[in-house]
Amino acid sequence: MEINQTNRNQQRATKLYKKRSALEDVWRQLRRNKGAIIGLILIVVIILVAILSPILLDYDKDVIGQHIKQRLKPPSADHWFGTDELGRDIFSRVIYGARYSLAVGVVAVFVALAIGITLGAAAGYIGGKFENVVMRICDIFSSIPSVLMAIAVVSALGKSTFNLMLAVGIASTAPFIRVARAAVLVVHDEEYVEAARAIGMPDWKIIWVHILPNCLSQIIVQATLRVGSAIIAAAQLSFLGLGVPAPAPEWGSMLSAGRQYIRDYSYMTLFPGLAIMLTVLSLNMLGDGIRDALDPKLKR
Amino acid sequence: MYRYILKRLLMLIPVLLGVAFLIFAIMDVAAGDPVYSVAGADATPEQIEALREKMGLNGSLIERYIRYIGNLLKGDLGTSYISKLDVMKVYLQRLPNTLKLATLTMIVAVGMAIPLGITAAVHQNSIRDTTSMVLALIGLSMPNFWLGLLLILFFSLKLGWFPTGGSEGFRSIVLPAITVGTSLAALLTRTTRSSMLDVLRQDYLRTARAKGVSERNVIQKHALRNALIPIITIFGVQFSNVLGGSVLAETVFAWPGVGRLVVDAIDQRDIPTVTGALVMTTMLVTIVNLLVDLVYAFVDPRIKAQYTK
Amino acid sequence: MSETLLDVRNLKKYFKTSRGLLHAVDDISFSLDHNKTLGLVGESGCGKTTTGRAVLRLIEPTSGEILFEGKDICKLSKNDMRKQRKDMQIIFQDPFSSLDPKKTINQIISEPISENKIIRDKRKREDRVLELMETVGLAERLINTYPHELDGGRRQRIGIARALAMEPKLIVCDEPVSALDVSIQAQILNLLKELQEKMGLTYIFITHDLSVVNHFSDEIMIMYLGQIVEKAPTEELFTNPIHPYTKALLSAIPVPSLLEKRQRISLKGEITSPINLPNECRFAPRCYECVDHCRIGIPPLLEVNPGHFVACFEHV
Amino acid sequence: MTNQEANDLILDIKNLKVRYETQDGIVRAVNGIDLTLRKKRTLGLVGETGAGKTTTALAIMRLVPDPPGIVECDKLEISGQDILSLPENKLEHVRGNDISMIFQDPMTALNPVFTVGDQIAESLEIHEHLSSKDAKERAGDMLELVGIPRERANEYPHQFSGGMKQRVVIAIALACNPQLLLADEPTTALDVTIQAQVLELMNELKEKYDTSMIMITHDLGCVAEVCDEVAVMYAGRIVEEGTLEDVFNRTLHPYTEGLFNSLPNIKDRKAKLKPIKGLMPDPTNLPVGCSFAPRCNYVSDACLKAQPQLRSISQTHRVACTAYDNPEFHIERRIL
Amino acid sequence: VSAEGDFVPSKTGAIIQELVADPNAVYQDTITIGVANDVTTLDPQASNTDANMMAFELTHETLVQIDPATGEIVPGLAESWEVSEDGLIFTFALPSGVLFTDGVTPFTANDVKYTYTRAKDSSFASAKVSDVVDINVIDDAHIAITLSRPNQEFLLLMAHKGMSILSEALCTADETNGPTIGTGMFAVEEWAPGDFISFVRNENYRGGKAPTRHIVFKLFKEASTRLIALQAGEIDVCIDPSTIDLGYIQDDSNLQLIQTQNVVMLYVAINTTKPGLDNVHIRKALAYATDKLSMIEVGFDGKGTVHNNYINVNQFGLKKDIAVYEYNLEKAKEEFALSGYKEGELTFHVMTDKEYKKNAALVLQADLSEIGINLVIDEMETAALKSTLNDPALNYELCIYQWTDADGTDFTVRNMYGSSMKDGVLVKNGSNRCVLTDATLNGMIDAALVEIDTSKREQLYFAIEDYLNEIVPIVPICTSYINIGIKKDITGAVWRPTAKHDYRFICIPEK
Ligand SMILES: Nc1ncnc2c1ncn2[C@@H]1O[C@H](COP(=O)(O)OP(=O)(O)OP(=O)(O)O)[C@@H](O)[C@H]1O
Ligand SMILES: Nc1ncnc2c1ncn2[C@@H]1O[C@H](COP(=O)(O)OP(=O)(O)OP(=O)(O)O)[C@@H](O)[C@H]1O
Ligand SMILES: [Mg+2]
Ligand SMILES: [Mg+2]
Repeated sequence: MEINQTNRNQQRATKLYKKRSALEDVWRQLRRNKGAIIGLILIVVIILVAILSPILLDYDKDVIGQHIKQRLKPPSADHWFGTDELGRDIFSRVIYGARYSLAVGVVAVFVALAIGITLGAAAGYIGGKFENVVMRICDIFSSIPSVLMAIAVVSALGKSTFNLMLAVGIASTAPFIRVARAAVLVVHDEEYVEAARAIGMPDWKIIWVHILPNCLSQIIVQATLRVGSAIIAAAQLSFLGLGVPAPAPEWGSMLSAGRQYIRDYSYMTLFPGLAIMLTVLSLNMLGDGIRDALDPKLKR
Repeated sequence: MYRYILKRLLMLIPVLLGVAFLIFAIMDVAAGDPVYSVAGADATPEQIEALREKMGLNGSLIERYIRYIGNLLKGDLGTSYISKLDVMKVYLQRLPNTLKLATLTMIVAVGMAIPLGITAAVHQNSIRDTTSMVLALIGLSMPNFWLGLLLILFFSLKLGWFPTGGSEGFRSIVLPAITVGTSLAALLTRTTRSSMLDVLRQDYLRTARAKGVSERNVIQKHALRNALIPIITIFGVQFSNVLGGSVLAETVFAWPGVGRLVVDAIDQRDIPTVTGALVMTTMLVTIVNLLVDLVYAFVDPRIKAQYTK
Repeated sequence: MSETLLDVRNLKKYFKTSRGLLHAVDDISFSLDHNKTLGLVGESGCGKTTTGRAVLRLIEPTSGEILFEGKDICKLSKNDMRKQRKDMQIIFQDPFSSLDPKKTINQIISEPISENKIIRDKRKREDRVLELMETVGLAERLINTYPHELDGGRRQRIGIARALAMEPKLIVCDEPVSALDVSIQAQILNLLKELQEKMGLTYIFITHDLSVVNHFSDEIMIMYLGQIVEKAPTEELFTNPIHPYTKALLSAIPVPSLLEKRQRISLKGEITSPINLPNECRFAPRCYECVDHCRIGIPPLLEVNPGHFVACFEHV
Repeated sequence: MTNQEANDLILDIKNLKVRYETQDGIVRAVNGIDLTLRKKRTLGLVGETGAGKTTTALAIMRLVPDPPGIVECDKLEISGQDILSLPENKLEHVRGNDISMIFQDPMTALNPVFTVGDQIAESLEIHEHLSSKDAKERAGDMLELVGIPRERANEYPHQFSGGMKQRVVIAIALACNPQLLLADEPTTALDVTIQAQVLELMNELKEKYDTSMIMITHDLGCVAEVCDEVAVMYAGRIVEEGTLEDVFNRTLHPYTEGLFNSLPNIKDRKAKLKPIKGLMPDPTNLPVGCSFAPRCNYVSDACLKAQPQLRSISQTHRVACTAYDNPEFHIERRIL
Repeated sequence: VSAEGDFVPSKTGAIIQELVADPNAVYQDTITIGVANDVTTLDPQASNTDANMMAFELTHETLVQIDPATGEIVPGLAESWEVSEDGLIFTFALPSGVLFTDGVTPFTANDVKYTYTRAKDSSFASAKVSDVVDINVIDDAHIAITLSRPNQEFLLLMAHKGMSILSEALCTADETNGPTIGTGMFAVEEWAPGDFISFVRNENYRGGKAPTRHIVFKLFKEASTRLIALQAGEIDVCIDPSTIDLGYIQDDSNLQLIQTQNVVMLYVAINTTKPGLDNVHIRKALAYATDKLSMIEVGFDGKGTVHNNYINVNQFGLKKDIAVYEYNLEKAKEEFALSGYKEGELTFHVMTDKEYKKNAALVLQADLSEIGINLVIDEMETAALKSTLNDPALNYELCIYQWTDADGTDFTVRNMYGSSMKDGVLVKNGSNRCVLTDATLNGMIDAALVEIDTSKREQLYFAIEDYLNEIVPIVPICTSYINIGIKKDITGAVWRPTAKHDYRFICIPEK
């Protein structure tokens, strides 16, 4: 009993000693948010589906395998979501499509993030002429509606999955530049940045060690939420026939292909549409949750 | 104030030059030399060259750009490669459709979003709040072209209430407006809610309550006016997006707006139309943004002070 | 030993703003001896922080010389300046924004040590951190906590430990206690005093609280709109204030005692905008003793008693 | 209490408790305080950050945010009117009319999108049913009263400096001649010279309108300037109360003593400060016994066991400290 | 063309004119036609798309025209013509008092000369007048055109809408708008590219007015939307509804389905100069691996006819019993083996624009992967695809493309497979998408052109087809149907198998 007590005290002491990271904090906040957890579970499932789909499905046979005789069959026990105009199993295609949509969304946001953070952070920190030029470029990019911008970029570079990612990425760069710059500007004036300067830390290191980590949360939130819009944007381009080349089962192009069959075979558009919605929905729920968890104002 | 407006309008110039250059550069990289698609299969090399000259496609990118800007300054957006029509004329033909759609869309969105967002914020964490937020999330997650298809399926095909497309009459605008308006309303609802929540925490509302202002007035008079500022921002951004960017809804509903014009022109490598329409759209967007900023000034005297000084 | 550590000559810092040139610090000179504390007092916006930051060259002065141990740090290259920073540190007013919320206390305190390669070994560095924490009175168990988990007093101690880490000679304390409760304030003031005695530190102590500065400084400098209006040893200033502004300030201090009811000098209006200033005594618009010739120019800072400087046409 | 005194009572509170139920636990902000205030008197409510001063004032206004705040009270009367049972719409008539409050931070207390004139006029329109023109006129008078030219009524808060904003807040609070004014640290955010101006102004106005006031502050200097009575709060409880002289010159509670000792003495600059050791207890987890016990120099076992109750030492002076069970006990503080 | 069920035989111009000649009849004022493709230009010499052709049909006239029923050449703007004995000089008699639709400019023989001269500079029209060496205006009402060699199809070419007569005066006055004005039964009223174009009837037309006052082409890009618009009564004619939706027309008592076999040949164009594709065995493997029936099933919901010939179905010289490359993957594999390439070694890109072409490509892709050839589908916009095809760099490998029979057999083979000598080298002709430069073939084509004896000429075309069948420059896929949904009471339109319909006499008689 006695020993037990001291043991516990010791444990508590080591616990206090242990590093409790900001990440853990966020996680604790997140756990309380039902929506975020649902979103997280959903998105994890979707990611798992995306990762595992090549194992679960034979691409050549199940996903792009044509059975012209079986075309346009409504949902049944054999084909849960029915078959499309080439007799391909829509269920398999929707499952496999998660790979494309997620990849496009994530890579596009990554592109936007990379360009946006570099330019935005530099603009915010350096200021002056450089900032002016970057912000004017940013103005130019943001005054062209982003869908049109992406369309133009894809048609310029040619249709391919990578170009699609690039186009969506480039088209959504401007907001990231803005967010990064604004975040850096806020942090830039914090006294701890000045303190770092006071101990003789060089500028680049200040950006890297103090400024970026403190902007990161905002940027992560933006990124999560933007993956959703990037997925929608990519689907839009596919819908306009500018997306992932056939026969890849990208959801947007499935929707596009299904639309001429909408009157009698509405399931062809229903399921890929639902898939997009579900993915974006879960990303949004998660993103909202993270934002709330990170926002100190909402903590209390 | 006037100086501020003037300054903003002057800022338009470099942005427009940049937009024009960007489009020029992008279309230059684009696969497919427009001359060949215009010339047809049987064109001889001489004819190709003559045509190239006629289309103003001779010379380097920079030369063409400078020529274009020269014409632009004269108010000439050039003529379409395809229809040979004046781009300005074609753009102006489309603009009313786009404006109609955008306006109705905004009315639908704002009309839904602001009351919903306020209710959600005032009754934070209640059933009403949760419901409207779930709805908003769904609205936000729904690709609008898919929503458009579903609306057609249901309201046009099953019920036959609205036409599926075309630009005649009020009935034909209803479905496109709902399609574009839904995601917008969703976004605005969320913005309204979070902006309102922010304001509801502010001390000056406590001051108002301490004065004996009724709760209704605290929300509708004191809080809303302050909450409007971020809402206006989103409104501005979205309005400009709707102006040029509701391509998808325009495609689904065969709505002959500006977005569709640009996309078709990109399809046809009709560079003058693409550039012209985008330059005009940029101009419009900037003007809308300017108006939004002026509305800001109206709502928030602090911002007005910034403009006037 | 009373040698001059810091000698500031004709320091100016102007900011460009959209409405014109803002004279935040306008031609001030002072010197400060080793192991002494200079109190810098004035109303909000009078340029105290700007002075402190300019002295450390955290912002580039518009003009002027800052001689630290006889060498002009304004002329140092970026690299040399970085080395020089070891000797001059700052403690900030706001214990909440002056600590990086993403770093643990260990990281915050060890940063200046690792950054300046004072101790390279990680183990030894941690020992040093613990030592510093002990010096400022922070429990060892807090070493891996984050600033937001601590209260203001403890956070301010972290700020002090960070400043001490490099064993500086000069520390600029920019209102280090004004955000704290009285009981905590006293703890920190005592700590700073102790450290000064133990380590031979020299302080520039910025505050707007005259009773604190009275308790803490050897010499006091009163600023008004970017300029020094009066400078004197503490005792002298409190017993024999000369400048009308100093007098008003002193009389305005609320004293928690019922024994004496003092005659209060109340000033009209508030500190004017430091932009586009007219060429006259800066205090003239609020001065209750102002006469015509106060408006003919800026009064020079003149020595009236040994060590007692005043800038006033009326009283010199 | 004589009849006369009872009629004089502006504020009468019995056993006020406020707790905030947050995700991190229940914050017991106010833990059963009794307060009374007579006409034309000024009470200073003193205490460290988080002692529950603002919360007390908000509870009197019935403005504690719910959620998370929960108010419990046995009695809350203003000029004999029971405030506790009033419905919300009746409360609106009381607020700003009978009781007003000046909030802690003048920078955020004014609505940035309305002119200061409108903000002053608003309460006049509500309570005195003035037309908007008359209300504007009166608002101008109020501005002049607090020393701001009436032409500036059409300006917005951002065009005012901190001191002027604070005056506007005061003007709003005084617009309808309230019987009771709750001033929550009205000068903390201001510079010394401005602080002096504002305090002077408040003293004047108080005289002029016969207003009773509760002055919330942690600055004992301010208390000495304006208050007739003082209540010292610690962790949601009143630990000592009495007249200004009682508390300043015949200090009883160790905490009050600690507060005085922490202040630098303007007369004796060499004197070493004697701070109170340690920190305020965590309000979600208050100790069983006296909340101040862990920091107290005179602590005994009895302090850790039970909450000390307020006891009267003289007619006006009361203290909550177990140590006074021993009639020999006295604290070290001597008045200079 | 069979006449069972929904099939409606085309009516001849004469019948129509009779039908609408009744001076007392009253017709619906406006007819709106829902079209799939936009009118892109109003200058007949600047384009040759179906959509534009239909507009020119309304606004412009050619010297001669083809009787839709008989396929014979009948007078157009010219009242009659004579051919010299050597077949080199064509003399046309022109009417007098004809005005252009601007209402003031008179039509003269000079306008014909101007038009044909202008055509020489047009990349679309120049091929049609390449044989013309002289144009001689005899008087206001007569013009003589001299050819460099006899051309059995000259009048056919002159009936092409690209040879519509323009006004010299108007064209020189306004280079952009002048060519848009013709002598046709209608004039353009309003044009909103991407939305609609409306025509108003020419009240001064010499042969009597058209029955309908306004004709509107309204663009609906989405086939399903277009049909719904017809069902909802927003439009009177729906061109090319989705084959999957045809049932809705048949089930609707107010509507009628017009269905005729079209003469649009869908084929796989092979750039025979590209590595791999220059190997005839690979091309044969492609031919064997092309599952035409599946393509028809997927692309046209089964409503199409397999096509194995190298010219169009109703063209002169079609070899009915041509040897067929039946869909057979085993044979394809054999051919592939003969080519010397290894499995997986070859990757081809196929360009497509429309959805049904993409579907055909998808079917081909699946089959080719069976024999070890990778097929990458490059979906492109029509304009980009066209410019890639037309670009002399010829950066493409395969393309799913179509050929519409509008002209004679010579025109088809010469353009699709022929080449001409330029600076000592053979250069492919314009529409030669397979990039054949085969002197033997050119010789065969030339011989057939000048052969006057019809049956001999037919034999010569049979030989050309057999020759092509051996070298497989293209893989023909199918022809499908022209589908049109119309309101039941519509009459007067000429539904052409080329999809270039004639709306001049379209009308809805009021009851
Ligand atoms: N970076 C800057 N850009 C422009 N103006 C500045 C800047 N920093 C300070 N100022 C201005 O310079 C003046 C002096 O500011 P400073 O912060 O030095 O005052 P202070 O005496 O420290 O005031 P406080 O007591 O409020 O801290 C002020 O008017 C301030 O607005
Ligand atoms: N809205 C709230 N939600 C949760 N806790 C609150 C809330 N408002 C105040 N508290 C807590 O209640 C306690 C008392 O707060 P209060 O604001 O009354 O203190 P105070 O004495 O006015 O302090 P200060 O001097 O800082 O103004 C504190 O611990 C505070 O954190
Ligand atoms: Mg400062
Ligand atoms: Mg408070």
